[in-house]
Amino acid sequence: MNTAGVDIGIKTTKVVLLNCDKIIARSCVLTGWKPQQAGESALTAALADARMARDDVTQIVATGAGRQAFSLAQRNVTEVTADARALALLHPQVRTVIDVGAEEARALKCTAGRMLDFAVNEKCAAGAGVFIETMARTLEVSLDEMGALSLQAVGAATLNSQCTVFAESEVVSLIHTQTPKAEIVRAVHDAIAGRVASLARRVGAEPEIALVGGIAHNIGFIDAVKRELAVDIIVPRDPEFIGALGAALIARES
Amino acid sequence: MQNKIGYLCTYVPEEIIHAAGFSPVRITPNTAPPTRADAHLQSYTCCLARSCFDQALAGKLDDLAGVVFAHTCDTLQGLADIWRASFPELFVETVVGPVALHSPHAQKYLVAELRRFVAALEEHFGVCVTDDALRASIRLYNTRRLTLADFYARRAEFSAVEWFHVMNTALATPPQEIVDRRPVIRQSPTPNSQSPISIVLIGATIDEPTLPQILDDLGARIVADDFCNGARYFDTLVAEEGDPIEAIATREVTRATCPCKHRALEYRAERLLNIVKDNRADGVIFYHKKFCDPHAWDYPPLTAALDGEEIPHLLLEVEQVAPVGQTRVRLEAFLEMISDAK
Amino acid sequence: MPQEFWRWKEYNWHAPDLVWQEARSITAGVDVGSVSTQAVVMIDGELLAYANRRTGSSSPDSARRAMDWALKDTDLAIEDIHYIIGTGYGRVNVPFAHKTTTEITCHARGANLLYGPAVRTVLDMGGQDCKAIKIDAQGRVVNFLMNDKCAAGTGRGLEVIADLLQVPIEEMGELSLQVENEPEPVSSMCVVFAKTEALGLLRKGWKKNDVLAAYSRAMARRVAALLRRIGIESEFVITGGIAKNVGIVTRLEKELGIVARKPNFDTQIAGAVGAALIAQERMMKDAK
Amino acid sequence: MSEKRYKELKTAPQLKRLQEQHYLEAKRAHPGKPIAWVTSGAPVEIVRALDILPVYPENYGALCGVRGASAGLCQVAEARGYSPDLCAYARSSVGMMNDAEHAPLGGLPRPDVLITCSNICGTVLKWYEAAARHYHAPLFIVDTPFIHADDGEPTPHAVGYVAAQLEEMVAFLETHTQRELSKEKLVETVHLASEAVSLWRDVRESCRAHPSPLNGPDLFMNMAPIVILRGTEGCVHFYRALKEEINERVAHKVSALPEEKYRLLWDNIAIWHHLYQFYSHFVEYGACFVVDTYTGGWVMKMDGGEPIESLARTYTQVFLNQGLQVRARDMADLIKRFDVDGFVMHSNRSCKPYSVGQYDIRRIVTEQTGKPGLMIEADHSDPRSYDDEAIQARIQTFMEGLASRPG
Repeated sequence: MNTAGVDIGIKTTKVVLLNCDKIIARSCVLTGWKPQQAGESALTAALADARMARDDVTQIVATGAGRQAFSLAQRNVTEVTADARALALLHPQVRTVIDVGAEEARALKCTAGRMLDFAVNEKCAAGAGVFIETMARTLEVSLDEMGALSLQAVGAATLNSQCTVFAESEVVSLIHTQTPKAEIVRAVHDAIAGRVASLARRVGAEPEIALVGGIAHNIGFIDAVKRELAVDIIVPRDPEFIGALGAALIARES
Repeated sequence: MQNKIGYLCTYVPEEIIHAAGFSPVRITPNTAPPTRADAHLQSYTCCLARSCFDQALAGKLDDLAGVVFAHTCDTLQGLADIWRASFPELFVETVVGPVALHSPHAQKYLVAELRRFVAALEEHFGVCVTDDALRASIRLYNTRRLTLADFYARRAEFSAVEWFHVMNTALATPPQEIVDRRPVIRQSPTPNSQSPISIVLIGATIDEPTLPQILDDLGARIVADDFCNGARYFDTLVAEEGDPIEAIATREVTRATCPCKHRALEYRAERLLNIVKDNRADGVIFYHKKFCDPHAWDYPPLTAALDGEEIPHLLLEVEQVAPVGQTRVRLEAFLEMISDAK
Repeated sequence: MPQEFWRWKEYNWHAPDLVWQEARSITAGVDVGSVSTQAVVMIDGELLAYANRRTGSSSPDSARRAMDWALKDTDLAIEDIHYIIGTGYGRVNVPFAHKTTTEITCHARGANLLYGPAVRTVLDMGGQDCKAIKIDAQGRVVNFLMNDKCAAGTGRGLEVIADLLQVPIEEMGELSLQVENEPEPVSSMCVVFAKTEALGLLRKGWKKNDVLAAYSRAMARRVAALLRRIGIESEFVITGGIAKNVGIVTRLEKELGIVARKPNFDTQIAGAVGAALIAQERMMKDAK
Repeated sequence: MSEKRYKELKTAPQLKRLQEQHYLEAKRAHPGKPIAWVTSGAPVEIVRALDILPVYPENYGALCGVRGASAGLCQVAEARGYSPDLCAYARSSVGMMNDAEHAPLGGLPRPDVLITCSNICGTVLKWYEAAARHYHAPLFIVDTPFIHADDGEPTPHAVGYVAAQLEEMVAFLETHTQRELSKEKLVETVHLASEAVSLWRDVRESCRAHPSPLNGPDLFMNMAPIVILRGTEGCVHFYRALKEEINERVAHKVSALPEEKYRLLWDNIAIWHHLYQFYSHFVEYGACFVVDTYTGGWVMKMDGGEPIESLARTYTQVFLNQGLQVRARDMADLIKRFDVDGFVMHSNRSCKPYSVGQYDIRRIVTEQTGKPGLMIEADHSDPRSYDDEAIQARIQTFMEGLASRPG
């Protein structure tokens, strides 16, 4: 039986096609401001990749910020539930998952694919992927360079504003005071790492801890989270597809 | 045995803690963004609560035998219980002082509450707080207040940053040291304008030197302040004769009040106007912590009073560390405005 | 690099028939903001040339780039300029500036020149700061207020929405007015969650323009509160990029019940103009 | 649409009439009857016994929220320099003082005296100071020392302090309103108050039934009389009628919801500005709020004896004047007695004393009861702090979690 998970995020939309629990195709497109469209084109792309027609897929489950907007899905679940399910398959020993999306960071406590508790960032203390992206733009550094660059930092600048918008202006002043880029990038990572760490602590931060979401490709950020929580961090393969995978797995059960 | 007891608010009776054989030290926020405290405190609580508790959770305050709170604002009221829940073994007490300081019964109540606090100390640590010990402590802390007061009287000779450091170290170091060490006068930075603008600072506490540093850079002078860890701390002494507990209580109800407490409707406004006039200040800077309700509440009436006398004022809302960029723009513009008018 | 809808376009201008050789004063102002940088050159208090460029990751370079662009089509060299003042976020990093002044003082002076001495209230809204300034007939700052420590009171929200809806920031205002009926302002103004909320509205079937309208209206309310706090007096003018957003301006006027003087010049250079003017005064002072 | 889900009570018109009468009387302020602004936790029995008419700015704040007037009034206050981080009840109240014509009911009548009681928060002190300045009306502060003790018992000197202040308050009111307090009238008023309180207790307790006869919004709407009419005949009559109707619902297993699948506990003040929309998100999952900590605030311990002394005890012990451990214990107790599946905590930006500590209470309660808790960040009356998108996602996640729990 083939199932699809469609994760319509703020920034990107991801699709995972499953045959039982074997991934047969994946796709990722920019969401833009039309979630339905994004979901459809991502799904079509994945189907084309797997040389399948839509009817070959028996169940579709949507997740992500646009989950309710996607009419092709039989049902939708939240990212948190999807993450718990996916991690149970990939890394069953994981008890805490940190999911950093574009605009929202979450931490969840899970066991055997069941979500036991979760925490989401509050207003005023928010901060997630978009912040790091915007800062990359301000610093004129490509997103992929950020990780490596931050690891070269010798000193450490800090960003103190709770609100990421004002953290942006702190970065601007750091630029004006000629602080080395590497240090600024490290400060940016540390700021978000600190926020997600306190989310993880709200749900107990029980090891093992996994980091998912596109940001988990950023070695500098992973390093920052490790330093903050003083434990090792598991990063699953293709961390940005975890939500979609989880949704596809749930589709299989329904 | 650990002999330090920490406190956040200067309404905590240092003399009693000292007389019980401990050295009371003020816990001050640091500049590291909190990452542990945020698991206990919402993002809309002030940085004082979040940073101080974060240090405790990070094990940076393990040398404290206890933490004592004084009843002030809603956030610290909550923090006291959170602290106790996180450190069940630790001595965590709140001296629930009166809010209605003008009430004829406030002082009597506070005396009883202070005696309860003494008993709590004695019971938990198996110590005995004698009147003689209390009197000795009172004398010691009075001398420290006097020392700070005369440093303060000579504060024109000091740069803003030096003022900041003296005031802040004062509450973190044993009183004897302060008394011994007459602050060393270093060369203050030469003001970059002929007539340095004189400023009055007002707020809850000031815990990091960004603002004083910028004021020095811009050649402005702090001529007076109204901070919990500034002038409010030493403006009133404890009577050295009579019953020591009653004397301590009397000081608490008569000292310059914090906005968490009520003395008279216009008390703080009148006090601020007098500070400005007595020091011929050019302007007032409100140094407010984001999410500090009591001070935010007093801002409209205080600014109304200043507007009435055409005294310029500026509001700086800060978190742990004042953001250099934004703070500097606001301050520079404020000073440009004042000197244009001069 | 994907198109950055939230950024203003770059451009420059110069007065073709102004001769500077006999000028008593040639001064310049450079306004290095967090998003864009403007350079203005004036001769004897008259506009000679200006340029608007994006601020890069190095403010000295941004300042220089803007200055070069301003001088590009003139036969003037930076050495010919007698006095230069830096302003804006990066004011201390303008290598060739003789002095610095804050954008508040500069916008006040700029507004006074560009709109005339009757101006009493100036609004300038940047991505990081929103300023309400009261000025006198000489363009001196009498009082000013800036947004409290909540990003909802800054221009950042509009930039975020521009990016999400892929609308060039220059066109936002016009589009936000193209709605059948004015929607309620968005309730939550938190910039950080703006996208999530906007997506929610779109899902409810809102049109792009309605979302823009709802945001512009909420923004106008926030700004109105700041202006009310300082006590708005006519004449009221708006400087900076926000003045080019008719969607915000008209809604702000409606909210406040006061009409803003419309500019016949580029409002984004007001700060740099003020700086160039102050440079001229300083020059005269020093001459004495 | 969400309103349709709401099963109206037969007593609803009576409730409406009571409240209208209250505000009407206040507006008329017929000659000779002075008006006192009082906080929800003030010993109003004394005010009533003196035949002074109490009005409740907090209740009015809730009303502004329900009528969608808060945001506008808050902006009026913010334009006068009041920080947007301050309590939205207080901000809309300040807005009302300065712009009554845009306020519901044309604003509250101006007070002849103001009585604030610190037992619910520190905000009411500053709020009433602002009101006293605005109206040049005399202000009396009842200072009820906070109870940090784990047994929830006030210290004897605290009770003595409060009692002494209440004597003072009597004198204050007598001089400012040229009245004299009759002890008999006070005893009678206290009696009426405690009768209403015990009826309200019974109403709440009846929600232990499966299915529950009432949902959160019912409790929130029906708490109004116990707050603003405590100590009057009308209040007692209303709760007798309500109790009767609820008993009927219970007897016939009438559920507040179309179908009750989950039983939840609510912590903190209601989200007045989105009352039905917010709670209907839970109704979609068949989740009913069978009990809450908020409306329980007026199920006060009223022991008899010398009235002033007993009022001093009662008002010092109210739950918002109690420490974290006591609140956690009470919540765990409610969860057991009301057979609750999970609890929802409103992290209320407008109410720090109620909200600070919720993360720890949540942890403690879950440890003690095994029930999961959800945190919702919002505000009791400022809609600008309410983000329906984010909130729906939180609720869905929580309900998915409840659904996946074994048993």
